[in-house]
Amino acid sequence: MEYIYASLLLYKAGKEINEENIKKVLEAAGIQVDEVRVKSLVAALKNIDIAKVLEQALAAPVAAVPAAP
Amino acid sequence: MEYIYASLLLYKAGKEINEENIKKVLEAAGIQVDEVRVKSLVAALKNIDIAKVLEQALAAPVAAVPAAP
Amino acid sequence: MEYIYASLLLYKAGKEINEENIKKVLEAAGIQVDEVRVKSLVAALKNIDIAKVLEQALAAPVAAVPAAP
Amino acid sequence: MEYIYASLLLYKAGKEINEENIKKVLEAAGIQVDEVRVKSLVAALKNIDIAKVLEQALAAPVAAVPAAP
Amino acid sequence: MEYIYASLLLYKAGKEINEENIKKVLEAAGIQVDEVRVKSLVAALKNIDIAKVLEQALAAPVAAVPAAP
Amino acid sequence: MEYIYASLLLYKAGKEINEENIKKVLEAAGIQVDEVRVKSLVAALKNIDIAKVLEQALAAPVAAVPAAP
Amino acid sequence: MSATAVPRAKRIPQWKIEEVKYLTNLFKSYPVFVIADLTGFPTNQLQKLRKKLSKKVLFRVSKNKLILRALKNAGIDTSKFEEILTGQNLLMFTHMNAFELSLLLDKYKAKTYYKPGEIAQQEIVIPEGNTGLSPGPILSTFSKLKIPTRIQGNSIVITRDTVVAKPGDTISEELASLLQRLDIALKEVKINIKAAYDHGIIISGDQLVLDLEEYKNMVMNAHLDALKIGSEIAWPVPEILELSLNKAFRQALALAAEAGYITPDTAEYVFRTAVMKALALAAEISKYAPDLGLEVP
Repeated sequence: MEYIYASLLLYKAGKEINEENIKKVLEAAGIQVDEVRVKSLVAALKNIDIAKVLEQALAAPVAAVPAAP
Repeated sequence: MEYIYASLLLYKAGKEINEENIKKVLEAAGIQVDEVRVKSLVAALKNIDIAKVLEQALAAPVAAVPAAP
Repeated sequence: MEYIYASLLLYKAGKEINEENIKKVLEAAGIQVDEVRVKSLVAALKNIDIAKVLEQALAAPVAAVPAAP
Repeated sequence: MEYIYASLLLYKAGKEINEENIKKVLEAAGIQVDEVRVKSLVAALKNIDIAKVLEQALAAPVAAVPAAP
Repeated sequence: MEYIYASLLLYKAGKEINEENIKKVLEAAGIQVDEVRVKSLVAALKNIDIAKVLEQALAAPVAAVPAAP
Repeated sequence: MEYIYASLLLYKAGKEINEENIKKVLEAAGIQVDEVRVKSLVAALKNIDIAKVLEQALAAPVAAVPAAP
Repeated sequence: MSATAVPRAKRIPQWKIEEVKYLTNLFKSYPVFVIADLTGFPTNQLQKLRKKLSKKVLFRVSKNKLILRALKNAGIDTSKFEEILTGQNLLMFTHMNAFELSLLLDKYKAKTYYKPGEIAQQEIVIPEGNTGLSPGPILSTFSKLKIPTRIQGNSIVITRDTVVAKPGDTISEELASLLQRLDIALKEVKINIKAAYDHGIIISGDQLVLDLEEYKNMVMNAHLDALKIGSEIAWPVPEILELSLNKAFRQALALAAEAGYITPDTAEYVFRTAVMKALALAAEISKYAPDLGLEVP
C-alpha cells in the first residue's frame, strides 16, 4: 500500500508520478525502496488514467466515511 | 488529503507519525508544509486507533445497508 | 445444529420432516436423540417456510452486519 | 447441498467426517449416494480447517442484497 | 479454493477452462490433483457465466449512506 | 490478476510464493511471464500477512451497496 | 350383619364413574394431551377456541380427582401430575405433537377487555371516530382521560386518535369501563399450559414455548455455514461455485490492493481502497481537528 499512498501524494501535489519522485517520497518516510516495485508501478500507471480512476473510485468512497459527529 | 496520505505512508512504514516525519514526507513530494496544520494533524492522530479505522474503512458501506426488510 | 442439518437434509431429499425421519438421520450419524428436541423441532419447522428462509440466507449476511462501528 | 449438510451434521455432532459416516447419514435421509462424490467431498474437506472457514463471512454476491426494505 | 484460483487464472488468461488445463496449473503449483473434482468442477463451470459473477462480486459502488458514527 | 491468482494458488498449496513458483504456474496456464512484474509482486507480498488480508477481504464486502431508500 | 356396613357416603355417583370411564378412554386413545390452567380464562373465549380447533383437538373440563383416577386407570404414572392438578383445569387431547398444539394455541390467542388494575401489554389508542355512545355521564370519563370529543347529532365523536396508556401502565377503573363500552378488547389471553404428555414423555409448560424466529435463524445459519464450506471446497454445484468465484475474486482484489499491485484490471480497486482508507482516516481526524478543513465529502 505504501507505494500507492506515495503515488496518491504525488498526484495530489500535482507532481509527476515517476520513479525518482516515488523513491524520494518513500525514502523520506524511511522506507527501503525496492527498485523493481517502483519501476513496475510506474510502468503500470503509464497505462492508467489516474484522474479517471480516482474519479471512479471517489464515486463510492463517500460511503466509507463515517458520518460527521 | 496530502497530509493524510503522508500519515498513512508513515503508518504503513511502521514509522512514528510525528511532525518531523510528516514534514519530511510532504517536502519530498514538493509540498509546502503548513506547520500549524501538521501540529494539529499529529495531535488529532494521537486520539485515533489507525489500524481500526483502516479496517472499518472497507466494512463501513456494509453497515449502511438498510436492515433486512 | 445437528438437528437442523438433519431437517435440511430431509428437506433437500424431499422427505417429510417428521420425528421418525429426523431420528433415523441423527441415529445414522451416531447421535443419541433427545425426543423432546426432535418434537419441538418438528413443530417449529411445520410453522416455517424453509424455502423462503434458505432464499433469504444469501441476502442476509450483508445486511446482518451490525450497523454501528 | 445434501452432501455438505451431511458433513456439517457430522462435524457439529463431533463425529468423524469420513465416507462411511456420510453415506450412512445420506442413506438414512433416503438419498441415493454417489460413492465418487462422497470420496471427493471427504478428500476436499480434509484440506480445509472447517472451524476457521465457518468463522469467516460469506462472500455473497452484491446482487443478493435487497435493494430496499 | 485452489481449483477456483486455477480456473480464474485460466479465465483471465483467456484459456479454456478444461480438465487438462486445470490439471496443468494445479500440478505446476505442486498440488496433487483429484480427477473427480476437476471433472465435476469443469462440468459445473460450464453452466456459469463467470464474467457476470465477477461483475456482481464488486458491482458499481453506488453511494451508500454513511454508517452512524 | 493472473499473477495474484497464481500467488493465491501457491499460498493455498502451502508453497513458497517466489519468482520461480509463480512463473511455473503462470506458464502452465500458457501465460507469457513478465519478469519485472513477478519480481515486484513477490517483493510486495513479502511484507504482507496474506492470511489476514484474505480474511478481511470477506469481512468487508467491498461492495457496493445499493443506495439507501 | 346389616347392610349398613357400607357407608352411604362412600358410594360414587354414577356420573363420576361415567366421566372416569370417558376420560380413561381418551387417555388411552390419544397419544398426546395437555393440562391447561383455566383460571381467569373467559368462558366465551374457550367456546370460540373449542370451535376453531374442533377438528384437531378434543377439549374436556373435568374435576382433578376424576382426572387423576382416569390417568391411573389408563396406566399413566400420575406422580408428576398430582401437584399440577389444582384449580380448574382443561384437558386437550390431540394427535399432533405437544409443541405443535402449543404453537397452534399461540396462533389463536384470544383478546378480552382489560380489567381495572391490570397492566397494559401494549400502547392503548382510542381511535378517532363516532363512538355511537349518547352524551351523558360518560363524557366526564372522556375528559378525565383527556380524549377530545364533540357531539354530533346524538352521539359522541372522538376527534383524534388518543393514546391513553403506554405498555406497563396500570389500567384505571375509568379506562377499563371505557374500553368495554367502546368494545375495545386488547388484552391477549392465552391458555396457560401447565404440562403436556406426549407418547409417555412429560413436558412442562415453559418447555413448550418455542421461538420461531430462533428456529428461522438456526435454519438460515445452518445453510450459510453449508454455503461457506461448500464455497471453500468449490463444491461443484453452480449455486455454490458462484460463491466460490466471488470469494476468490474478492480475495485476489484485496491482496492486490494490499500489495499495491497495479494492472489495468486492479487499478481502480487498488486506488479506491487506498482512497477509502484515507477518507476514513480523514473523517476520524476531522473529529479531533476540524481546523484542518479536510476534504471529507
